Amino acid sequence: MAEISLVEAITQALAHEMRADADVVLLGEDIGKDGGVFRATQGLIDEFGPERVRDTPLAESMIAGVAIGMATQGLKPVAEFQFMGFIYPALDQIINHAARLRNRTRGRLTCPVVFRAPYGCGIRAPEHHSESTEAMFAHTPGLRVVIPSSPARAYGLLLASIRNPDPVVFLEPSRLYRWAKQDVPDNGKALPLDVCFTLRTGADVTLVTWGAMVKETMAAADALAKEGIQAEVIDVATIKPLDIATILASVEKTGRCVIIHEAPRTCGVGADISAQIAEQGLMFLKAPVQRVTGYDTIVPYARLERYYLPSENQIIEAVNNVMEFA
Amino acid sequence: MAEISLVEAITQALAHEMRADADVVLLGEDIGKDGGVFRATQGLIDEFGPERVRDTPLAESMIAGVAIGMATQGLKPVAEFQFMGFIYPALDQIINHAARLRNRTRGRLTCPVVFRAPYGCGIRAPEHHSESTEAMFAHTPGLRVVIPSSPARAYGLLLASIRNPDPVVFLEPSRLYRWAKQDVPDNGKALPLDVCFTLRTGADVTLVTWGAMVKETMAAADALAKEGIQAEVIDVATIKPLDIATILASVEKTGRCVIIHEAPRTCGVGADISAQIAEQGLMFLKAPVQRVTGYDTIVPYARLERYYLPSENQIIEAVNNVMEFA
Amino acid sequence: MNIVARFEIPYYQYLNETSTVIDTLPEFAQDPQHLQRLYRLMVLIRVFDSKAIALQRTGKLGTYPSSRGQEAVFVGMGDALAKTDLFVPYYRDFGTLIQRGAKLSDFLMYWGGDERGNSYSDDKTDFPFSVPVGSQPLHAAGIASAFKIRKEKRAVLVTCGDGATSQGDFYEALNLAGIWQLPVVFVVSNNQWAISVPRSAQTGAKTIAQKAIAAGFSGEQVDGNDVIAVRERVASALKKARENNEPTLLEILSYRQSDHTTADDASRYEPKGVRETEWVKEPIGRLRRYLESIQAWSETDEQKLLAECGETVDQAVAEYQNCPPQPIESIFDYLYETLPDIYAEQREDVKKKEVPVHG
Amino acid sequence: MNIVARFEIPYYQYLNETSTVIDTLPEFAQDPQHLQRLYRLMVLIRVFDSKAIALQRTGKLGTYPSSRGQEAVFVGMGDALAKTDLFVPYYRDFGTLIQRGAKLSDFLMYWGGDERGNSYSDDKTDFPFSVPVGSQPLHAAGIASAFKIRKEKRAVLVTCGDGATSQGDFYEALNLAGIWQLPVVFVVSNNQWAISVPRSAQTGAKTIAQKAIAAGFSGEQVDGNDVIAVRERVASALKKARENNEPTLLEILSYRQSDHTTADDASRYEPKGVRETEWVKEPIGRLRRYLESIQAWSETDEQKLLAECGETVDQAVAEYQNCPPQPIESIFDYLYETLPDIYAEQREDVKKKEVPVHG
Ligand SMILES: Cc1ncc(C[n+]2csc(CCOP(=O)(O)OP(=O)(O)O)c2C)c(N)n1
Ligand SMILES: Cc1ncc(C[n+]2csc(CCOP(=O)(O)OP(=O)(O)O)c2C)c(N)n1
Ligand SMILES: [Mg+2]
Ligand SMILES: [Mg+2]
Repeated sequence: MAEISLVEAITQALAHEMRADADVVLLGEDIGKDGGVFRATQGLIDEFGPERVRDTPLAESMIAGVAIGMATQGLKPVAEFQFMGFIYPALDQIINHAARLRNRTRGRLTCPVVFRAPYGCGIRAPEHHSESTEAMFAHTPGLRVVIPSSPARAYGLLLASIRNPDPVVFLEPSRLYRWAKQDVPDNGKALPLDVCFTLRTGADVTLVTWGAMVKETMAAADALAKEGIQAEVIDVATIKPLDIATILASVEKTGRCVIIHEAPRTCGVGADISAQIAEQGLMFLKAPVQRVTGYDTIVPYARLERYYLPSENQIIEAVNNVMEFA
Repeated sequence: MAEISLVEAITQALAHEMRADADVVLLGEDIGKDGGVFRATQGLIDEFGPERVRDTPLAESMIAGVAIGMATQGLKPVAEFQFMGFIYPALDQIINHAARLRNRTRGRLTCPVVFRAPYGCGIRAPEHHSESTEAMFAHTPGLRVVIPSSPARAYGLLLASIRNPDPVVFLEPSRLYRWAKQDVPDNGKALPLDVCFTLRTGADVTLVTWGAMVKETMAAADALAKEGIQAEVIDVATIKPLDIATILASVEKTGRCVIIHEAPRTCGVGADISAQIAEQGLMFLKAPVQRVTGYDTIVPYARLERYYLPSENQIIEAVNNVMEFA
Repeated sequence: MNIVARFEIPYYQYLNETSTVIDTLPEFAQDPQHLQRLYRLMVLIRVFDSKAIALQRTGKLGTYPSSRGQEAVFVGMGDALAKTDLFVPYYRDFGTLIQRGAKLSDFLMYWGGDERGNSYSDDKTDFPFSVPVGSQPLHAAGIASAFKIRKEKRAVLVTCGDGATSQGDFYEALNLAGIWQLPVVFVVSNNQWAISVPRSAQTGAKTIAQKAIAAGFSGEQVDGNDVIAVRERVASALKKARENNEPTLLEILSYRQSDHTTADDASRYEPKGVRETEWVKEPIGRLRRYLESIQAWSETDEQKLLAECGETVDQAVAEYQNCPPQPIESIFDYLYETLPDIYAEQREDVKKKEVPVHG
Repeated sequence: MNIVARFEIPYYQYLNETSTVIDTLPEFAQDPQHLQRLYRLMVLIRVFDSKAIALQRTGKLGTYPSSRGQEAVFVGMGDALAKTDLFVPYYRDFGTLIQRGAKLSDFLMYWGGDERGNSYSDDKTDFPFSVPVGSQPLHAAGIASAFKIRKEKRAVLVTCGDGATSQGDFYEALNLAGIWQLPVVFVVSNNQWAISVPRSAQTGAKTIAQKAIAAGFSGEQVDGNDVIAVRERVASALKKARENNEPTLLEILSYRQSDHTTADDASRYEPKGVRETEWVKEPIGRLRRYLESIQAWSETDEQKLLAECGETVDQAVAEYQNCPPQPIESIFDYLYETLPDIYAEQREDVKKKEVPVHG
């Protein structure tokens, strides 16, 4: 079987679910003939037609609001935002409506929408194409936030998200879209939401991350292993609701934790994980939890953007720091 | 001198600065003849006329975008959003433009806007009128987030925010608008931004809070004092950039910290404060930092909304918990 | 220079402000019983309205937005809707919803601060009120898309105020409906005010109806104090929607004969005397005078109706007041289909919470 | 039923696609030197464009959006603007900005991924490109408000694409300009595509110009392949803005003779042959043929011009390539007027950062 990239796994999951469930419809800018600017919907209009693969006018609030309306009628819309930086006009619809329709109607109306967007920096795209503001969605009650970091998880988690009866913000690390390929059987098997994935086990330190930073984190773990430090690497995957139990169990074992994310440091999701460890895991911590994150600055234009991103070296350094505590 | 309420202090600050600086203009829905739905701009249209106190059409993205345009021309717009729950349509303008105009033009164009909004729950208002999503703004590089909790701080911090050369999100706790009155001389003296205010000193535990929760926190501190526990109460006031130094110094002294905020717990600003204490203050912590926060749920309609808000009892209980650690 | 496009905006009225029929009445309006039904509903709305305001004044209800002056808009729409259509209301629309199966007590629950007010007793398909002004036309467009995808002959009716037409979402919804040819009718209930901002300060457009031109479909003005015109134009637009997937924008003109809500004080901004001047156009008296003129209504009928309405409303109030509160933990029970484990602790916590009685 | 409002949309063209003058030329266009100036600028844009695409293809520039086919739009606008007016561009507008004092190298810096590209060498007042599509008309409305408050006789010109007209912000800006009577001209450069979405799928409106009707002011279509028409209509609209605070919407029609950007591949969606069919209307050849017909241009002039343009562009490339990178810590230096202390540590940290060369 041919190996596929993360973006191809997205396409495969969409196609699978559209075949399996006539209620699944896609909408977004340029998702039709163009197949999306990253080609995530490539070929789908040919198979499913323009009624189910709907190119929209250029208006993000509209995309979200229309998806919400569709969802209440039993459709399962998967709405694409071209880049996460263009999702902001839709925040009102997502926060004030999608996230609370079930609650405010006491379950009478529901909103099974998936809001997809490529996210993160590092692909030398123009300004506003590099956002990673998952924390905003993670702060919003009623939402789920899911971020895959491999082709297999992209496939399995997207299927799970489409089948989920509540709104899901599904963020795809554009830096990983065409990075590592994997064998991903098109078997329609969803992966579980709301749980972390332990990508590597180790007894010395817990590295908690998600999205594209899984790449640098795994590389750092490899490098550390050569120095004799065994890192456990956890891909959070579902950012909200957070599977803190898995993280705590790992930190209980290792006594040390470094959290790595691409978003700006202040009020990033890493802060919440760190706070929860401090509240519930202080007794087994051998060193302060550290965060290796994006800076509290706007992602620089392409020439300097790599300086914004946490590097493998920074992760190694942070691990060395926490290892120094007795 | 007559004592004034928080909302009257807002009016006083606006009037002062409009007299002192012809570039200050106000815009928003119903801020003219009506004086704003909370009367924050009461009387200002009579003194300054409709050119400088501008009722806008009903469109929040427009209010933000127009304020940005005005600000680049040397005006100092103070834009009112009627409730924080209606600021979301403006987030794109605030995040993608206001917060980064200086940065993306390397300082050529700047954006001295104040975005004001009443925020928080507890006034039995209809749904969507109870938001406290300050964490979203605190996560955004380029912004300042300021929250007063008394008439004097409302006056002094609003003056400072208007005079600040960068965009400020200024959130006014509606639950405190008409609560305690205070003597607030109209002397044009700004209070410093970017620093916390220590409202009460104490050696046993540090209570960190802001906005309307200052009320319950101070009440809890009083009650605790009767039991012999001396709490230091810190009003963060500027949520971004955070004056962590003052908080750390206090926690170094007390060894114990409880953070109280109204926003949902997950990814609230409390998480970041807790994470920073864990990173930099672990050595002097005698007990895990605790958070007393709003629940991870949508603010209930009026009948149950008081159950959403952190209570004085919950704060006392949390303090008792952290005091139990040796 | 060539002219490449031309447009015009019509205005519809059947019964003018002196209760004179000025155009051939549509068929339904030739049936006095039908008109009586509409009349009864308008009166019920007005009676309920006064009661709700009284409840609010005595602390028994939260902020409440009155329908006074707009009764014909809500009644005309409700009467025009088919059972299978779907209605997406804004916060003043209970008068339409009670024709769809919602109960008066639902609205007391809602404005009294209880989410169960959105359950709409015998109406399980319509949307709850939209509070974020102008956001709901997009939902209507989405629902209409679903109907069209499924080839169902159903229309969506969505309402908003004149103020809402300044919102980007309003326009985005119109634009989509125009390009996707959606079976949706957009009603703007133009009551001349958005809280304190008069219609004349909301947009430079001469009519709100002409905003449809931007989206490439037709817009009309309708006299909103004439329930016959409202009923007729809404029905006709819904029919075009159902049969031809053709969207329409209807600007229905009336006057807000009240404060914006009970939290508002219009005397701060409403010019003196205007409300009284506008009152002569008011829809209930207009229809009553017409019914009387065709011997289809009498003072006895009126007294009987008022008594009936009073009873109906009192019963709704009793239902509202006797309804036990929701369990506290219900604040978690509709957040997700299944509450994720990590919130279980918070749900336990809130159960134990004592909350001071005072605000 | 009465008609309460009527509207019409004009279309302007002077030089048609066969380079025939079909209407009395405006005064400026009777001066061959003026037309030559416009011609030279259009050619410079086209030469720069090809160079930029070549640089991108060889990895020396980031994603780049071509102006090909829209040169008359950008040149006509730049020529119509007064020095004291303010320009709020979208990302294709460098052709206007170079007439305002920006340098070609600024745009190479910008698309090469360097913020300093927005410094606009000799143009310190105009806005940088707006990337979030449709957001910038609101800034223009705000700037125009400032001009009006200060009673300055200055106009604002803001541009966007046809796709941008579907955004709520676009409409909110028009609506405000109409009600506040702002000195702003909205130009929609309708190049028939928004990436892969054709104009026909963007809105059901017959013209984009008619979107102004929703806001209560006038809209016009202008032939965007006729630089004379563009120059004349933009100048006339700017004059109305400056003198009467009257807003205008101009839909300027052309055709995108390129991929959306270098990251795009239009062959995936653009019907075969259309680009060629549209090419006959293209603005540069059209004006050249006219100039030749009045003996105001020759093959020698052309060769000389091309050589000059090549040199100018080469010089811009050299400036771009010789410009040393910004210090790394500059990523913190323009975030606030003064960097708050708590970020000082991060600023120190980034200085020490080694970054792998590979992506
Ligand atoms: C997005 C948003 N902004 C502001 C408000 C506050 N608000 C509630 S009603 C209202 C005026 C609405 O006027 P209009 O649309 O004309 O409807 P009406 O109340 O007159 O029927 C405003 C500003 C809101 N609910 N939502
Ligand atoms: C808010 C937003 N959504 C999506 C995008 C991605 N995007 C960039 S250009 C473009 C098409 C714009 O088309 P149009 O407005 O017609 O301008 P053109 O590029 O054709 O000149 C899109 C969808 C964006 N930049 N901003
Ligand atoms: Mg109104
Ligand atoms: Mg275009």
